[in-house]
Amino acid sequence: MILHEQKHDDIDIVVLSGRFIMADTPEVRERLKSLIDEGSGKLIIDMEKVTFIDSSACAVLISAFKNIQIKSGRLVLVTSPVVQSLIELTRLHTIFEILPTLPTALDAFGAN
Amino acid sequence: MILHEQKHDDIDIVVLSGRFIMADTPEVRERLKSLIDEGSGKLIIDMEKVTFIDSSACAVLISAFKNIQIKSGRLVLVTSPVVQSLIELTRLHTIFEILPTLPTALDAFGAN
Amino acid sequence: MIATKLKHDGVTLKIASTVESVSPLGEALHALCLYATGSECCALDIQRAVVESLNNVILHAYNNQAGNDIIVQWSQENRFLRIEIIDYGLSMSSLPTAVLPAFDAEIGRGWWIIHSCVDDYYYKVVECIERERVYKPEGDSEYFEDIIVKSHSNILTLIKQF
Amino acid sequence: MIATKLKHDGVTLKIASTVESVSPLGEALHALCLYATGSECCALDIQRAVVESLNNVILHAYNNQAGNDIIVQWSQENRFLRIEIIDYGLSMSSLPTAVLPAFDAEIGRGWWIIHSCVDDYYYKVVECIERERVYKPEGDSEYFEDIIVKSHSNILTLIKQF
Ligand SMILES: Nc1ncnc2c1ncn2[C@@H]1O[C@H](COP(=O)(O)OP(=O)(O)O)[C@@H](O)[C@H]1O
Ligand SMILES: Nc1ncnc2c1ncn2[C@@H]1O[C@H](COP(=O)(O)OP(=O)(O)O)[C@@H](O)[C@H]1O
Repeated sequence: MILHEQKHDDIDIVVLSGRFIMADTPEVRERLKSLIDEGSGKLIIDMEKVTFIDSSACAVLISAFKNIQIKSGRLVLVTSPVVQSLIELTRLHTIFEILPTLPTALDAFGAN
Repeated sequence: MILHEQKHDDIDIVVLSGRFIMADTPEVRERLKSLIDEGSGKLIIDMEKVTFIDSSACAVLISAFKNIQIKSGRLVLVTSPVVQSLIELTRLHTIFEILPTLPTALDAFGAN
Repeated sequence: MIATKLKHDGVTLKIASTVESVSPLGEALHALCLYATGSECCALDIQRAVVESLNNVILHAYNNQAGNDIIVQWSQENRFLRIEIIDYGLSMSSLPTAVLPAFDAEIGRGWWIIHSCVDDYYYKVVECIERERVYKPEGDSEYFEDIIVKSHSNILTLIKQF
Repeated sequence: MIATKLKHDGVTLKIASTVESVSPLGEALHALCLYATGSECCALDIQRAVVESLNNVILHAYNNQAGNDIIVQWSQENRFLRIEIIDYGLSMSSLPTAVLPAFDAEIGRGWWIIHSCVDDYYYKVVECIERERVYKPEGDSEYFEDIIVKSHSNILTLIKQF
């Protein structure tokens, strides 16, 4: 998988692409943790280009969600159909804020 | 693979789709032989939907070509990019008459 | 219309018990299932169940130690795909229940995914046993029996209809 | 930008020596190569070379007899893919020359395709030999040697750069 970081005003954006599975979790978990620690509390994880995801990768998303809640921040996920269907299968769509595209996610943060 | 036969006036059309490799050659060879034996000498083999082809399948095409030549008939091939590139790699495009689509192949026989 | 036979011979795939091996195996298996069924959805379901199963084998059966083998046997019978995931590590003595954990739990979703993505599954522990019968001169036809498990394998079979 | 490591562990695939096994193996291998390289063209080239190699093993090494094993080992090292096709049948004693036959010939294109679709290839016959040294009392340290080939394997290695 490929992890790409960008910033829009004070919003951190992490763009993931390719397969996101157990082999990738240490690096992604680490990156998300330090971004959340140092960031403004606004984070978008863009998985529109993720082609496969497993339960261990979902655990990384949950971990990020919990870390950002401690900081009273906000996490928005952008999902591909493959990611979305696994999130729904594991009922995680009831806790995550999910938007269909990066622009709508940016809108949600009031970015222009 | 799937083999489908149709007729347009006196032109026999064999539509192949899927993978066309050694496992499929006995059946296709047999079908082509009896079509040529019983047909009018006008034959189109439509491989636009063939996704993979090997040298043993090319041998079946050569065999059909030789059989139809004996009858002074005419064989036209319609190829997918994957089929076309193997035919070119093995230089068989110098002996086969190849057209890009079924309608142009029918045109070549003067069908309307 | 002639469709050449739907039944294919199986394919056996072998990888090392490392997390890096899971992706190539997942992709290969997806292609096999897509080829056999023509259904992207079915291939995705199976890939999901298999990736979770492989993660479990790597983490739990092999305790994250590399250098062990995992074998995946893929086969098709009529409109069923059968996938066997074989390891030689720690055996389970009962299956985990397929329930979702608390929303914020970071583990425990694998078995639920396996359970949800296939039509049927079962787990088998196969032991290769050496049975020794020792006859001693005193004691007529009586003997001492000793049983030693020489090797074992764990097989998780996943069945998917299409 | 972080790209997690490009090197993957290998995957070993095993099929029976039947023509029906070639398609599933071809599809699985294509997926592995596409996954590793991202190049449809490279995956197609490799699939072509491997399918011709498998045809040859089935026809020539195993003389069309089912019930034998063919092993395909897929691995990646940096920007090279290495595919080994292993059989236990008849060994070649020299490689066929990679030339095209007459236009109307119905055989003899396989090796040309293999040759054209990969960057490098070689063929290896590995023999497992039992060497026996028999020492007899008469004759000091002299001995009789006997060599028996117990088993062998033929390995066609295909290398493709991407
Ligand atoms: N192949 C296996 N070998 C041994 N134990 C296993 C295996 N698969 C699952 N388990 C056990 O079942 C539990 C539930 O598995 P799972 O739902 O996949 O969650 P997780 O792996 O995230 O803990 C695991 O924690 C483990 O104790
Ligand atoms: N794996 C093999 N084992 C034994 N002989 C082989 C093998 N591969 C190729 N050959 C020999 O090389 C020849 C050329 O092979 P190829 O170009 O694939 O053509 P074809 O298989 O159509 O005859 C074969 O006819 C066969 O004699």
